[in-house]
Amino acid sequence: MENHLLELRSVDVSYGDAQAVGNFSFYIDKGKIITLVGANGAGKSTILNAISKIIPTSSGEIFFSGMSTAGLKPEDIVKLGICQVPEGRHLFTKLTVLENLELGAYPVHTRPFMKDSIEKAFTLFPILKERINQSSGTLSGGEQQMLAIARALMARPKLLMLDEPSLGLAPKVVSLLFKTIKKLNNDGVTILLVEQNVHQAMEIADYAYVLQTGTCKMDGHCHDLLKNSDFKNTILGIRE
Amino acid sequence: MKQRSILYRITIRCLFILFIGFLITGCSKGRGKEIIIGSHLPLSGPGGLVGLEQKWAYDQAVKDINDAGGIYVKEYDAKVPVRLIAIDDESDSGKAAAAVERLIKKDGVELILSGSNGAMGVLPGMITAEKYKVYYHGTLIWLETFLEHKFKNCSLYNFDMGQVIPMCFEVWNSLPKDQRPKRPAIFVEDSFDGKMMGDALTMFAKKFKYNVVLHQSMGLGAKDFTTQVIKAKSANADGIICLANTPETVTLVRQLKENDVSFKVFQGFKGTWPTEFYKSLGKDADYILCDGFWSEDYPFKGAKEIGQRFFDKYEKHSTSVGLYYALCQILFQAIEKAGSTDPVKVRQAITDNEFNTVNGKVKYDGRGVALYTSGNFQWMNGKQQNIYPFNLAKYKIKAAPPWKKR
Amino acid sequence: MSYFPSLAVFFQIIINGTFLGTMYGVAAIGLSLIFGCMQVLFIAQGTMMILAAYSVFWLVYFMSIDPLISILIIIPVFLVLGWIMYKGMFQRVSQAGPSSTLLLAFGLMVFMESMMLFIWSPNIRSVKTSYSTSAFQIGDITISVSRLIVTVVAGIATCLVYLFLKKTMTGKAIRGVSEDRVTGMLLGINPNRVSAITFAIGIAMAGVAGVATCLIYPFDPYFGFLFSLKALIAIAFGGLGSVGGALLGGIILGILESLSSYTISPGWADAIAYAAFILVLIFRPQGLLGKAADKV
Amino acid sequence: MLRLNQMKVHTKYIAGLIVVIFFVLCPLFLNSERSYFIYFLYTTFIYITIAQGWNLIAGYTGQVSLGQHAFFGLGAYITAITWRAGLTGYFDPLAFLLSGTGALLLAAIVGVVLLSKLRDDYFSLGTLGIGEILRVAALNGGSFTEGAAGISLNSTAYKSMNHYYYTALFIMLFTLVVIVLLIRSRVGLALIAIREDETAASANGIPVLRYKILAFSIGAFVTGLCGSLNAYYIFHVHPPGVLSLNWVVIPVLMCILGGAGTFMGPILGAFVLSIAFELTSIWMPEIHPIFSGAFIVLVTLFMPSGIMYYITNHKSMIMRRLRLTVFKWMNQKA
Repeated sequence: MENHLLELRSVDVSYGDAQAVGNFSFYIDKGKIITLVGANGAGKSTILNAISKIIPTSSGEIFFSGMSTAGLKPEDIVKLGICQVPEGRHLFTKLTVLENLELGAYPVHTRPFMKDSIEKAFTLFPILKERINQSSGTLSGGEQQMLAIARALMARPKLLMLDEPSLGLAPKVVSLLFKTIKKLNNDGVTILLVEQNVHQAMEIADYAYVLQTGTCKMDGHCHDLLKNSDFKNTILGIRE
Repeated sequence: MKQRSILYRITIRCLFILFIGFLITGCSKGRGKEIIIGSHLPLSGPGGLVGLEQKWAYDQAVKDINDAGGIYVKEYDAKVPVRLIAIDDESDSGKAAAAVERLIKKDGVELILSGSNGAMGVLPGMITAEKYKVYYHGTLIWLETFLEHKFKNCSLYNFDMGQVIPMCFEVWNSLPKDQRPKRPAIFVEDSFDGKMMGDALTMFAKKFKYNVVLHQSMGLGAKDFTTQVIKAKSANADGIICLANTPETVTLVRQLKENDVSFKVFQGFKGTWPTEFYKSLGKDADYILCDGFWSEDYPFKGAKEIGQRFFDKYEKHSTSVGLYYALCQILFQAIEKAGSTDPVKVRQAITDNEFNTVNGKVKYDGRGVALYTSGNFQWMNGKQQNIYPFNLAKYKIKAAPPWKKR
Repeated sequence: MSYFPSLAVFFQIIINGTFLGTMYGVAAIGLSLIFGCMQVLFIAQGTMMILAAYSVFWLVYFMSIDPLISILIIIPVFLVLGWIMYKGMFQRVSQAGPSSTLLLAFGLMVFMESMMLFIWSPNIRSVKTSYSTSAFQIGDITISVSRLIVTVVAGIATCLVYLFLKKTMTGKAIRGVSEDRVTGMLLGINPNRVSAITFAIGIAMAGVAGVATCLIYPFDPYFGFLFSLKALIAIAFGGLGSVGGALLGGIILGILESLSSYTISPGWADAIAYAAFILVLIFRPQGLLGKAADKV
Repeated sequence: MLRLNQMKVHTKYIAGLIVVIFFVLCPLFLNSERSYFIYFLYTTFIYITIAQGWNLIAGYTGQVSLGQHAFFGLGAYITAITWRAGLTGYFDPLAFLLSGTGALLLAAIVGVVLLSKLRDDYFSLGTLGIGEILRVAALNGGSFTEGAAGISLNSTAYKSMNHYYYTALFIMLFTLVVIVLLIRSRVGLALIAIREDETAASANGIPVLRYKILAFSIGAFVTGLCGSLNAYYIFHVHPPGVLSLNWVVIPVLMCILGGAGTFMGPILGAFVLSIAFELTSIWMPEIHPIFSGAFIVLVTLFMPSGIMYYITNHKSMIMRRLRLTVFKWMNQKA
């Protein structure tokens, strides 16, 4: 078996009787940026939640570093080194910026590095340092997204899963964000990016999977896909 | 759809089985050679303390009569043992009515010994018994309420409102003139009893030329009475009559002491008689008066003994078990005199005869009412000293010194 | 001011209201914590208090220690009890929705009440201490020692819980999970564990409240239900889910009751409290303290 | 296929009809003055009615009210006050109507204020407050409500238990029919939509507030009728009796136990709980409240959504076991 960082083998996920994801397989190698693209309701977020064990899979297997994650709980997944930044940020709005960051380092093995990680987060996102004692509900959209990412990084993840990080942000902020993501990747964090902003996602990503109604429609290296006419029609054609 | 209707049929079948089970239990009425007497008592709920004492007294009376072989009933021409069925009415008026329904209809009881708790127990019990023409041998309900409903199948053996209320003031008047309170305050709880008592007290105070300076209600289960205490202080009240449950009265007395409000006489009703009242307050409870239905010091036959038996069992004295015991004695004697367990005949025997009890001689009038003289007691060193009725009491009331001089 | 004969009387009433309110408040803290974290209206809280009060009673009876010292025993025992109750019951049932947990809490209340009644009889119990009825004077104002002690204990307990929530990792996790359970899971927080801790603390606060009850009131198994009701009002005043708010809400309720029972009538005090409660729910659902309460 | 379906529906109706006829005939072969069974049914009918009233607002619409005792008490007080004033008589239809309408109006007023502003637990707490306010108001109502003493009614008017039994039966059937019609109509769909997702319902043009108030008021109306009947039964209307929390807690328990939001739930729950309470107080008179508490705890632990949901989820298993037991039993007999 090849040593992929994360591998999904024919995973099915259903909500009641409705199947959200069917027979989905993919893998991520260490140090890469992978992106999942597709229209609303294609099942992208569902896949992330299935990896995080927030929702159960009805069949199929998920491997992390060659080890099956079957039977693990969400908190175990975080301990393994997979962190998800959920869609719509989901900060603890009543807590301060600092407290949000601290909670990011909740898993016991990451606590000794908390001070370090906070310093790192502040160098990555200097704006957060200015807001350190503000309650996070009062931050702007961009700042909130930065905090959400910073919070996920506190757990020192090997794999960072970002769900629609650019949602509802100004274009300027978005490009800054993507630069930061690339930078994180250069520092050694593997990234799984779910985006509707296909163009920018493809720019930084190495490999992309295209989802449609819960199944993988096509996949390939980003520069190949961008040339692919089928891809242009189905995904970009609708968008542009 | 198909499965659902099967399910439906199963459910209905189950219900039917349960119904039939119920019909069987509901119809089976044990009719042996024994006299079944029913009672509904507040064994759980806020009235539990009273209910357990009452049940104990009933049980003793039944045990005593059965030890003597039972009651001689002419109809059977034999001595027949008595069986008491006492069920819980949870100190709730609705449950009390339901309990009496069950006694009458499930257990086939035709003679019912009184419940407790006035409007929360006895009244609904009497109304229900009246509906099915079953004899209800009642106590502990206001005479006015009893007469208002024109009961024909019930009787009442109770203390006399027209005596209890003046009793407070008569006791006050028995003090030397300079020690008597002059400005009484009346504190009554927000309940049926409290309302009746409050109105009557205000009326009689005038008769005895006492000027009531304060009339306050106490919420049921209330946790703080500082308002009432402050008002009593500013009204300069020097005597108090208080009707409330024990926890409330204890809280009130504690707050009176904390705020240094002293009364020459603290006449308590209902809340002050249990031994727990004294245990909660210790020395602070001294000089406080409590009402009592009865005293083991009364010179009637059996009074001393029943008091002693209660003490042996619970290590405390009671001012009420004698009443309940007497109630049973009356009923048993009436059954014997009637020579039957028929409710109408028993009721007739009740009104026709005179009875000897641990609470003295009892004679009912034509309305089915017999009134007895309620006692009054003063707490002193952990014992309730009987101070009233004057002719039976061996002890004389003492006015309470202010808190600081104790 | 014309309602009051003197300023001293006015202050006396305010102080007594505060003392009474602290009792409500200390009962409300646990309720508020539990409600905030898992949306469970734990109406058996008052009954838990009485269970604690009975425990103190027996501790005092058999070991003749001061009731205040018994807190040190009561708190750990009730922490464990709360943990077990959550793990054994509420974790299962909480998935079925709030009405089921309400029913469960009610069932527990009935069960415990009747159990206590069965074991310990309906006799009224009380604990007598040397300071049970002592008081001291500041000017014209009388201050009851036992009630002052209870107020101080309640204050300390609230502060400790507040600091716990504010300063420790677990406390922060509790606040986070109260707001967003799923995100908590994504950060590696086990929400069931956090809920169990919260529940345990809530029950331990009922233990503290029970000790306080013991110091002031005689009690029987049914004594607690009224506290549950009043605690509900208190947490509505303070904002559902807030700890400092619960204590302050309790104190506001106590003062409101004292004032209205003095100026209007003791009989109406309850109705006024309930009316204020409904008005607060309608016009300030975040609690009277609004923003301030948001922080914790 | 369609015919088969219809036939099954018919059997359901027929089964229901048989049960109703059984209830109607009960007093004919039982002496209602001496049969505990009749009294048991009478109280159960009342509980079913209140539970169904609560089910409408809480089970179907999702707004958990804890103030049903206010409507019950108001109904009882209206009956008592109008009777005492000579406006109505014993078992006067007018009194029932007035009591129901009074409760309905109170619900509408309370509904306009509370339902428009409060959701979820806040609404529950608010309704609880309404009930308590009404209790305190009755305690302090002066000569109008006679305060804590309560209103004593003329108990000599009592004639027969049959009156009570049939009235309760009628009120219950009336309630059941109203609820069936309501739930089968567009209104029912709207109510369920509100329970599932209020925002979506209102986005789809459902006048959310109006429907909530409608459900709340109908529930209150039938509860008021029960209160009125109880006043005639108990002959003494006083705050701790008719405004006791028992009148909300027990029906709510029955409804949740049976399965809130289902039609059969409250009926099943009422019978199961009443029978359980009765049997325990007969078999273990000393400790029956302990059992009641334990019973509630166990049911919520193992059937947290109610018996009806449990049955629908496990029906194949239940059926199999049932068949097996019956089979074994038959074999043994043979």
